[in-house]
Amino acid sequence: MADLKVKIGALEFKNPVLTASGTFGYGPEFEDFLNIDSLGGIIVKGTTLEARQGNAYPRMAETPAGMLNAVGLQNKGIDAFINDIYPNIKHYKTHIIVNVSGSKLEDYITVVEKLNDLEHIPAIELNISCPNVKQGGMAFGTSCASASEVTKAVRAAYHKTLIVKLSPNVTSIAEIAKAVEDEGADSVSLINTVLGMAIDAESRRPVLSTITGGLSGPCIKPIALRMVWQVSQAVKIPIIGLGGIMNVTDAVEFLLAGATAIQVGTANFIDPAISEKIVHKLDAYCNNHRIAAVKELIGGLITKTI
Amino acid sequence: MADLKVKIGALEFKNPVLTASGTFGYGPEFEDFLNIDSLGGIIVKGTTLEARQGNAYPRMAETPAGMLNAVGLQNKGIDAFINDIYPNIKHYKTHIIVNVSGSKLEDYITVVEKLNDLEHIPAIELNISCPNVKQGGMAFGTSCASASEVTKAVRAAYHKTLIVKLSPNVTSIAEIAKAVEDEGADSVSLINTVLGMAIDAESRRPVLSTITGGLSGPCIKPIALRMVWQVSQAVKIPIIGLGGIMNVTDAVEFLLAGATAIQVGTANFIDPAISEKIVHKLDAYCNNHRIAAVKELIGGLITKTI
Amino acid sequence: MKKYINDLTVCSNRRLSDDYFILGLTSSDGLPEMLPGQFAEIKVDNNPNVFLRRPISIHDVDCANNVLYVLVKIVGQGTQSLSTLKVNDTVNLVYPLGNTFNMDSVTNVILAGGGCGIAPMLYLARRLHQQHIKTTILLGGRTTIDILEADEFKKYGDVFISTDDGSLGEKGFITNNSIMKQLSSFQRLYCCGPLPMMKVFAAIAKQQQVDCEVSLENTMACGIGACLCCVTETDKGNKCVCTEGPVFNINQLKWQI
Amino acid sequence: MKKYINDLTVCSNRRLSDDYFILGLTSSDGLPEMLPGQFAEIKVDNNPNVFLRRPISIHDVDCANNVLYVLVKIVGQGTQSLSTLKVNDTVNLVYPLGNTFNMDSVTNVILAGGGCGIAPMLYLARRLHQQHIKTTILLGGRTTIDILEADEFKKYGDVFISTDDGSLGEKGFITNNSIMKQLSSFQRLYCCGPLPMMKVFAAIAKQQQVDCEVSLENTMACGIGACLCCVTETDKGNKCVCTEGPVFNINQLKWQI
Ligand SMILES: Cc1cc2nc3c(=O)[nH]c(=O)nc-3n(C[C@H](O)[C@H](O)[C@H](O)COP(=O)(O)OP(=O)(O)OC[C@H]3O[C@@H](n4cnc5c(N)ncnc54)[C@H](O)[C@@H]3O)c2cc1C
Ligand SMILES: Cc1cc2nc3c(=O)[nH]c(=O)nc-3n(C[C@H](O)[C@H](O)[C@H](O)COP(=O)(O)OP(=O)(O)OC[C@H]3O[C@@H](n4cnc5c(N)ncnc54)[C@H](O)[C@@H]3O)c2cc1C
Ligand SMILES: Cc1cc2nc3c(=O)[nH]c(=O)nc-3n(C[C@H](O)[C@H](O)[C@H](O)COP(=O)(O)O)c2cc1C
Ligand SMILES: Cc1cc2nc3c(=O)[nH]c(=O)nc-3n(C[C@H](O)[C@H](O)[C@H](O)COP(=O)(O)O)c2cc1C
Ligand code: FES
Ligand code: FES
Repeated sequence: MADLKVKIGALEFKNPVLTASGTFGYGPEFEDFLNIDSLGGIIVKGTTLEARQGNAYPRMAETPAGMLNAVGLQNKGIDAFINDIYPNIKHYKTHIIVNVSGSKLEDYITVVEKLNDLEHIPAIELNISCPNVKQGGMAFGTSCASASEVTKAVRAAYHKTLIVKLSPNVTSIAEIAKAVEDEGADSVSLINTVLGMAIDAESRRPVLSTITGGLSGPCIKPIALRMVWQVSQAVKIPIIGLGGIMNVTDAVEFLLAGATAIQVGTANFIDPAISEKIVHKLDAYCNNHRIAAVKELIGGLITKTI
Repeated sequence: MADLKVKIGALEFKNPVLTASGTFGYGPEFEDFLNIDSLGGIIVKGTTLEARQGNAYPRMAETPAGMLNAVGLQNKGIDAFINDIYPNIKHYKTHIIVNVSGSKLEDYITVVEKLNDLEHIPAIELNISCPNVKQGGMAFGTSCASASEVTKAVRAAYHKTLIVKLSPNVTSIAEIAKAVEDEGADSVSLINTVLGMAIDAESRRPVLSTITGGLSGPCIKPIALRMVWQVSQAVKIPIIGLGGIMNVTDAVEFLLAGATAIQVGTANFIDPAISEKIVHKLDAYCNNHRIAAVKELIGGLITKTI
Repeated sequence: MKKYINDLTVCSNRRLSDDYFILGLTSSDGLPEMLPGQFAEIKVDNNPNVFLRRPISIHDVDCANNVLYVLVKIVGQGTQSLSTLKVNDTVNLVYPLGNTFNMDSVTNVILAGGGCGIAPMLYLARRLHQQHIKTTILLGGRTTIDILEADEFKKYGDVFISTDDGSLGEKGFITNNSIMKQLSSFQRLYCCGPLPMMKVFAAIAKQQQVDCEVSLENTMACGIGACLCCVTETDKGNKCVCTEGPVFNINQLKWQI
Repeated sequence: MKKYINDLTVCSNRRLSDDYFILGLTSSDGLPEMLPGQFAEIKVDNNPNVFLRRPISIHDVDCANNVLYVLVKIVGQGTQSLSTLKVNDTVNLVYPLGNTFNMDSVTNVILAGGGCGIAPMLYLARRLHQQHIKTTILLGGRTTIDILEADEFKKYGDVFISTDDGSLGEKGFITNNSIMKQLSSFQRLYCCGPLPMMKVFAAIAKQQQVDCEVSLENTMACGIGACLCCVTETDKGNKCVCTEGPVFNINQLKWQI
């Protein structure tokens, strides 16, 4: 057994394998397929102040080695989360992290204030990068000024571990990461989905009701890896890497590029047991490569020529 | 036979199928596989003022539904193009367009001035979006100010059709397109490659000598389609769309999204005869859908709900 | 109901016509309990153009021989790839998924399926028959080869047939079949097929005050309630077709009928 | 030489060991002329993890029976998929690509191949033999199963063998085989295999002033000189291995030897 533990800010994870927001429900959806407690953590569906119905159907398009979604943050709102969902998942022996989304700064604040009190929620992931909502969402994450502003306000209001989730739809993700770090984020997670579009050439219509949507899956892995690498050169806070991770090899690549932990997203749809498998195979990878602690892999990319 | 003709500025193309710079050599490489004259046009390898050796090997990594390259504009320079290559390809009965690359503004100008005089080169594609060179390249294409500056200067120096090739590695490609249009570009082509990265988890090294490289192929198609759509809402000049086009269906999608012509890139590596096939199948698509002229497809996306 | 990810073995692949085939799938470990209307998310291997699983209904279950049948229409790359599976090939399923048809408090029902829409109906007919509920079946399609499994359905009740071209049964749309004149004599209409067809059935049922359940085929990414891509609008807001459906009573749906 | 894109038919798939197999490919339209050292870009179908073609050397050509052979080592997804091809399957090739070995102005040569590096050597040996050039063959590998096609090579000349573990032939590295003591008696050394091995051969050949040609296996995207991904540094700058190689004289290369 290799030592798989990693730390994000003050928070220790039993292993670096988390599940990505919006791809793992709240956990119970996957109980038949794996042992939730084996995971490093789960990040639940994007949660907003008020309940949201999300976008109209159709919300999904398959693409080469990936998919587009336009769910648009359908969720029951923070109060329903606290009252109806949280009681059923707080027994998990893994870190439950709430992905906090919103369209107004005040909404973010109200939501995170409510989360301060939840004993079994040790961290939030601040989603300033959702491409699928008309207002707010990604707009917060595409300029340094607005990313700073929302991070600063949330940092003041939230007392536990603050992870800020970044949008890849920017000229320089490293600059945004730096801005967010400067305002006190404990960690950045990246990447959210890449803005994309699908067209049905027969009907000559967009496939999604929203015309554009968020691209995820292995197709975006090279982009995500590059961004993790760029951000790791720019910030000192730990990075959580995601985007197209399908197996342990992909996970290791993100660690080498500079991620302290990783998230499994779209892969959960193809194999609902994959996240636990990655935990076990990460252990095997470490053993095969004589690595005593997974920490040694973090940022371990060898860039010197031989 | 449908009418496949399209116009970019004053220039008429016999059909909207061009080949993308850096993926089709200068044409002769493909003569065994197809009839070059059947194409709407060919865009030759990125050409710089001086000869360039490009980046060190390895320059290629396969990725899910795509590839990364880090060629870095290896080419013999504009004079060698004019003296050694041009004489051998100027007989093609299709439009030969030179992709002009550079790291300094003055270099661009010198190159395009030389191209003014070449009778059989009716247009240039100004590459302000190459991610694989240390200086210049993509940097020109990632801010409105620098994109404007280089377009303005080249527009003043070049007297024929000017196409500016845009980088997808930006927060708002529509803004850059608008800036370039305002400076007199006749057309924009998009997208160049998306900056990405590949890591070999076994050796723990980057696969490319340059660590990061340009992502192309079907994996980027949803991104490219979205950008063509966004730019088509923002500018009036014709758009040339590319990124992951593998077959006629993909080509039609780009036309529907707002492209007047398309380019076939990485697909040439998988099937060196594909660009001519797309020409023929585009005709078939039009006939099957009772479309008399391919022009009717341009921007023909139906976004109203039924 | 517990869900499983299992590798099943192909034990038969019967081609019904150019467009339709029935796969028999078995497992030496036995099969879990499955209900009519439920579906499986099937993994398509070896096709670079297919990334997501494909949702396919449970067509029938042969408990004695431990075989699960799926009836599939070839419409694109995924179903095309499944059609080439050979006996002894392995195929991975996440199943059983979704809810089931309501079989409670009825004694006399009618099942209507257009084309591939009959897929979930055979297992439903079998279970209704087992429960001694009088079952009538209405099959429809463009032409003869779209009328699938009529002989199988005859084991469980009277079968009525419509084809658009009149090549089998009555000529005309399934929704105009003569049996529909007696719709009010049935306590429930179960219906699956193309959306426009289901809406016509739903409209007629509503008008004649016959209880009506439809099975929806929204596009899905996960099939297990995790992605929220497959929603349909209901009286209680957006609901996932994969977990709260695929079967819905038309009273729940916001259809303009 | 004209290049083709052709669908060829698999007429044999012979497994040499866990790692190696030889495919026989044929076409009813006949095969084009091919030269030793040339290669084909083979399309791998049905594997979602393979996007690009795979470059594979012409291993041998049986003109009488119209069969082209390729010898492949399974190293990843692409070669794994090719290994599962069955007789009568179709496989698409872009070929013949690249240059050839220089067979001019020699009467006595030696061929050295490590592991799968012998792939292009059999056809070379056959052609040298046809031209009455005395041919000696040196094969090397880790252990017995890495020594491939020794019996075939014996048809064309004396065969020397080294294995790292001594299980076949001499024990030790191929570059230390006793025949290497006589290297200067040969006019040319042709060599293919892992890069470090080729560099050792090249260094010895250079030192002993024996002409030496090596066949490189740079990663390729197109195989036809269009992408400029496969370059190697030469005395005349970066050259494409796919069009100006894969065979290079070591004097052209910028190897530090
Ligand atoms: C609950 C449910 C049960 C179904 N039962 C059956 C059945 O028993 N037999 C049968 O033949 N078909 C059934 N379908 C439809 C079947 O899932 C699609 O025909 C199949 O996914 C198409 O895949 P493809 O790759 O062949 O075609 P594609 O080329 O991918 O698409 C062709 C059509 O199928 C639709 N489609 C594509 N992917 C999906 C997806 N992931 N989910 C839903 N629809 C999709 C597309 O919107 C398009 O209209 C069912 C669908 C659902 C949701
Ligand atoms: C001119 C030439 C001739 C060759 N002849 C033979 C031969 O006769 N028999 C044989 O077994 N092998 C030969 N090879 C090597 C063969 O191409 C690779 O082993 C094969 O591409 C690996 O594919 P994969 O999917 O199985 O492995 P992957 O998992 O893709 O990669 C495994 C290894 O192969 C290399 N590789 C991957 N893709 C390519 C590519 N497109 N081009 C070159 N290398 C690649 C990778 O860098 C990696 O080291 C030749 C290569 C070249 C360039
Ligand atoms: C269906 C779907 C819903 C998602 N919902 C959310 C969300 O609510 N909040 C969020 O921050 N990210 C959301 N994401 C983005 C993922 O968390 C992740 O950032 C992205 O999918 C890239 O990772 P992947 O390629 O591994 O899926 C969603 C992604 C998908 C596919
Ligand atoms: C190997 C390679 C070399 C390229 N060289 C150039 C170049 O010299 N100039 C340029 O503008 N674009 C270059 N490109 C980008 C392509 O022209 C095209 O914009 C990109 O590959 C996206 O299209 P695709 O997905 O169809 O390949 C190159 C792409 C590849 C794959
Ligand atoms: S398909 Fe994912 S929630 Fe229904
Ligand atoms: S592989 Fe493309 S130039 Fe050699």
